[in-house]
Amino acid sequence: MKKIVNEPADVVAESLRGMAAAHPQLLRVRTDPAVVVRADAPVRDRVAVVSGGGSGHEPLHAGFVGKGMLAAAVPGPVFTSPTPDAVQAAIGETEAGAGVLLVVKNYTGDVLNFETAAELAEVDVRTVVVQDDVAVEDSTNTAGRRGVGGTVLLERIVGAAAERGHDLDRCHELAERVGSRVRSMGVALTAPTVPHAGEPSFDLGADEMEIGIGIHGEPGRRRAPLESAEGIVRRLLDPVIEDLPFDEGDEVLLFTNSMGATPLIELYLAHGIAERMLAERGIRVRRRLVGPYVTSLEMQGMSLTLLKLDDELTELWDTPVRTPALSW
Amino acid sequence: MKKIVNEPADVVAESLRGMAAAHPQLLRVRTDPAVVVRADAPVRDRVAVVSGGGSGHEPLHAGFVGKGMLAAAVPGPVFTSPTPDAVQAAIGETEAGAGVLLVVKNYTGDVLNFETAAELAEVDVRTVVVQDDVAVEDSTNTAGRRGVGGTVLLERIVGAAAERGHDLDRCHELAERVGSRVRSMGVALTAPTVPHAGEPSFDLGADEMEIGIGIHGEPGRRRAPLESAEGIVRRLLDPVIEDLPFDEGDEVLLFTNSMGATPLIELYLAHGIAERMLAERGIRVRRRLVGPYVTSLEMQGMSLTLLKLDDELTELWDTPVRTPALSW
Amino acid sequence: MGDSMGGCSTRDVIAAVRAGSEAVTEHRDELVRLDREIGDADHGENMERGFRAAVSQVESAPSETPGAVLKLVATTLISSVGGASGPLYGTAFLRAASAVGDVTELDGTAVAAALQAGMEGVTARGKAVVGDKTMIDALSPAVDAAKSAAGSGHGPSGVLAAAAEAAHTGARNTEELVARKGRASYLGERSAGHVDPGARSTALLLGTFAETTGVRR
Amino acid sequence: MGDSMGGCSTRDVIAAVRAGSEAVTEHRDELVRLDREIGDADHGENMERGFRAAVSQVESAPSETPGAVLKLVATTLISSVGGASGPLYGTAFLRAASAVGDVTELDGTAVAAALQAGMEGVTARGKAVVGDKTMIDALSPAVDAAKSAAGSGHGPSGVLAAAAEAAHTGARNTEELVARKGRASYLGERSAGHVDPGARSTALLLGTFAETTGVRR
Ligand SMILES: Nc1ncnc2c1ncn2[C@@H]1O[C@H](COP(=O)(O)OP(=O)(O)O)[C@@H](O)[C@H]1O
Ligand SMILES: Nc1ncnc2c1ncn2[C@@H]1O[C@H](COP(=O)(O)OP(=O)(O)O)[C@@H](O)[C@H]1O
Ligand SMILES: [Mg+2]
Ligand SMILES: [Mg+2]
Ligand SMILES: [Mg+2]
Ligand SMILES: [Mg+2]
Repeated sequence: MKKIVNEPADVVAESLRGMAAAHPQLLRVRTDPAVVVRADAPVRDRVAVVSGGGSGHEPLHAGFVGKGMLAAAVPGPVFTSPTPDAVQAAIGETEAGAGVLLVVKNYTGDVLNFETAAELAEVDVRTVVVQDDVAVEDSTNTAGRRGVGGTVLLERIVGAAAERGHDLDRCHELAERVGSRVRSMGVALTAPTVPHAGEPSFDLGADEMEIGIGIHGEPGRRRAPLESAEGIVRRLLDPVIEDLPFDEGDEVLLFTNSMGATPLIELYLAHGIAERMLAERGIRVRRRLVGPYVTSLEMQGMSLTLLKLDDELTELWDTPVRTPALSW
Repeated sequence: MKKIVNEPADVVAESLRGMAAAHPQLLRVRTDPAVVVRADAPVRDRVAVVSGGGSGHEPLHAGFVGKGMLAAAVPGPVFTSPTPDAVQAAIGETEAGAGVLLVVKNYTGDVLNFETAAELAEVDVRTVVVQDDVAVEDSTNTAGRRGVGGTVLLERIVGAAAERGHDLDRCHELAERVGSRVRSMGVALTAPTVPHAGEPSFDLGADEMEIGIGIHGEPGRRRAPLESAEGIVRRLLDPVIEDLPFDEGDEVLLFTNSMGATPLIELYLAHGIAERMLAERGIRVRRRLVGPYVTSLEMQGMSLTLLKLDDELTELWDTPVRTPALSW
Repeated sequence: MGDSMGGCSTRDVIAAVRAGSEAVTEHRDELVRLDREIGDADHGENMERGFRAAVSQVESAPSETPGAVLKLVATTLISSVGGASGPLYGTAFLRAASAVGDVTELDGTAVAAALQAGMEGVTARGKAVVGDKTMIDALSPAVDAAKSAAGSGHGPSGVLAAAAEAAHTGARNTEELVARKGRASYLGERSAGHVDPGARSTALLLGTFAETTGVRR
Repeated sequence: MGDSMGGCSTRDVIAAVRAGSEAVTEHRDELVRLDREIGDADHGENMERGFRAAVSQVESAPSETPGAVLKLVATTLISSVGGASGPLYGTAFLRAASAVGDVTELDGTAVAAALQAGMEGVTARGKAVVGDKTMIDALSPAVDAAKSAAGSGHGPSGVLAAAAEAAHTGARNTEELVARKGRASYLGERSAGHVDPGARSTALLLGTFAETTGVRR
């Protein structure tokens, strides 16, 4: 296992210590349970948007803590949902009279743990469950669609709404709206290695790729021979477009995401192809995000996310944000 | 070779196309020769800070084009310096009456090609050669120290000075000052694969690391058994500190850089260790930068860079910047 | 496996928890490997972390009744495991604790009732049914076996032995199933051919509880 | 290799450039591999790109003299190769072009003078001396051999043949050297044991030029 770590069991705690040292102006880190909180939290009369989940997806979620995005993030162990008391601690640190919106990615563990925290909370708490992964085709015979890339877009837009002073109802409505208009799909070229497991989460041949992967090193729905960038982008984009569906004339935000080890040079290349394919279908890309934002440790691969914009979503997207990973 | 690419020969051009599509507000891309230019260039009466070099180090340099940093970047083929006419084109697109400062990393190819462009330019051109890599111990019997992580810090600070309206003399003096106060060292856990070569640039055992690597897949000065994060950070930090040297009481900027595939979770962990070790020596970290900013394709590994700050450098660092990769 | 009509004391329950912790530590890598095949490679890590924490809680805070021990285990699992298994096992122990009330000794019927309550807790939270390839596929036959053993007059160790045996069979039978709950469900048909990690850990724990109870008598 | 006293025409020079391009394309992977060992794995790619461009320039714009061809090759290499080898080979061809002036045929002495001027150009830009493990280690003995062949009355093909042979030996001898210039110098002692890619490409080009010139006579 090739990693820059000390004890595998200490990875998350040590990483958070480094994060606290790196961004003293933006955030503070509480330990035991681990919670990353906006430096100026609680922010009076503002809805606190709180998210979290297993670690290993950095910068998601802690890298999005700050002005215009998350009030707090709750990092669990690597690929393992945090516990309810950690979520409760995040609620306690950020609730400031306007309630809390929990952003939960749809995994059994995350849903159960956040649900428990919400039940136990004595303040006004709403939950939105992100489930944008079109790779999960059959929601009845599965745990339902996973929350993946769409999570970042939702956190940004709802965080902007909270910053602006919108109330919990409005923030929750916006969150549901983003959730209903966002779709993603991902591919892996290599598998990630969980520090405590010490070996790659799946075995992939030198000329193979895994299509429809999640972000936890779960194998995808099927394996296929490695293709050119054109082929890969098409395999991701087509099912995303057809699912909502996105139609000619729609205005969208295109998010081209690296799963970790796929470098920017490849990611921009893929992004360019996706822009061209969308243009060919008459779908208008109005905003974009390109980078490693929802990762799976050192996995090579990428995902594409499309969000159907409307004026309000676009306008909120553009408002100032100041976090370690997103800033404008 | 596991990459999201089409034809290896087209990687840079296709990647730039995607970059142009991704950041229409910040930059525009000229092709043949390839040059990435600030959207609002030329900026009247401002020194144009121009850099460039082989591709494969993204976001360096094109990701740093924008307000408060580079006027233009000249991306060569992967790991190959751009040609003089490309540099001349960048000069032509950005020179606006106040001259041009070329930021060149110290590699024979870069130096020769930028030198030729500077000779041929009919405007006022100065050059600063970045050579911050302490892994190259012997500068007489080598091509001299390489330019690595320090380049980003220099580009940011000189870009800030240019944005503020400082003249070419002053910008050049600042560049030399940063160059004289910045030191770096890097380690690789895996080798990168150059698209046109198709196989890893060096072979590294499962339990080995390569110490003192550059950013082009050149092997390092020596190979050693893989160590814990503590050990790795110490092996990078000690030679950096001792080289300048950085002393007790010094105020520094600490830049913890991923070589590409080392994920943020590990990078923050290493950053935290470096902060602690610096504190133990009484060296005061006043600013930090943590992320994949000077990469070597999909290489796993990291580098540490220290810049000895003074009030002016700190103040310039803090001024607004708006580029694809750095923004505040 | 021998049987005994002796009740199960607070001390016995504590011993079982300790043995359970040792068992999941010992089988950590196996559970990680199973979860690596069809999940995210953390089930062994999660179980080890949770049961270590439970043992340390149980050993530091003296509990007066079996129910109190079970409750402490429940809250510790909930606050230290995370993932899907944390709330599910946590709820199972919590419901089991409620089911046994504050008696100081559990007889066979009480143990069977505790198992049944635990399973109902898992079902309430996780909504899985038999055949979904989850811990329910170990727990459900275990509950049936426990009830019938208790019905025919067995004491705690007999009830647990019957439950464990049924759980082992149930876990082994998950191999051929296609998952419909939890992470493995994303794999669709590809989830078949692998034993479910949660079912395996359920069988492992029940087996250990049975052994400890049997041995101590 | 046969010799001939026939001069080297513009057409001969163009043919040599074309053959040089074919040779670096054919040996592209070998040059990449050599550069992978002690450099950054691009020398074959760089040379292939540069000489392809040179051929296409030379074929599209009719040049009147050998010097004009060499100059066009020079500027094309400079504007299409990049890296260290682009400006170095570019300067070599530029200086060679100046050295031959506007004569329409090159004799043996002119060829030797062109090589010498080319080498001086590389030295002026790159500051490498013999023994630094660079293309100079092929070029320098090649120039010496060329001068002495020209001195003993050989024509272009004889001069080039002598130069090529010396360059091959020089290139092979770089294997044992520790690099002191270029990327390989960062490796220190570890650079020994590998042939320098630039020295290899120099020998390859000279060998090809000699063959083409020899064959065409
Ligand atoms: N809805 C559910 N109902 C019952 N058991 C479940 C459910 N979802 C998952 N499980 C069990 O949890 C186990 C996985 O636990 P673990 O790996 O610790 O958590 P996670 O899946 O969050 O990584 C599965 O093997 C399965 O037995
Ligand atoms: N200073 C120098 N003088 C002469 N030749 C040099 C010098 N530096 C490098 N070279 C030659 O250039 C070759 C490498 O060329 P190439 O790989 O194309 O460029 P780069 O090193 O920029 O990747 C080396 O093998 C060496 O022969
Ligand atoms: Mg998990
Ligand atoms: Mg190169
Ligand atoms: Mg798991
Ligand atoms: Mg090279």
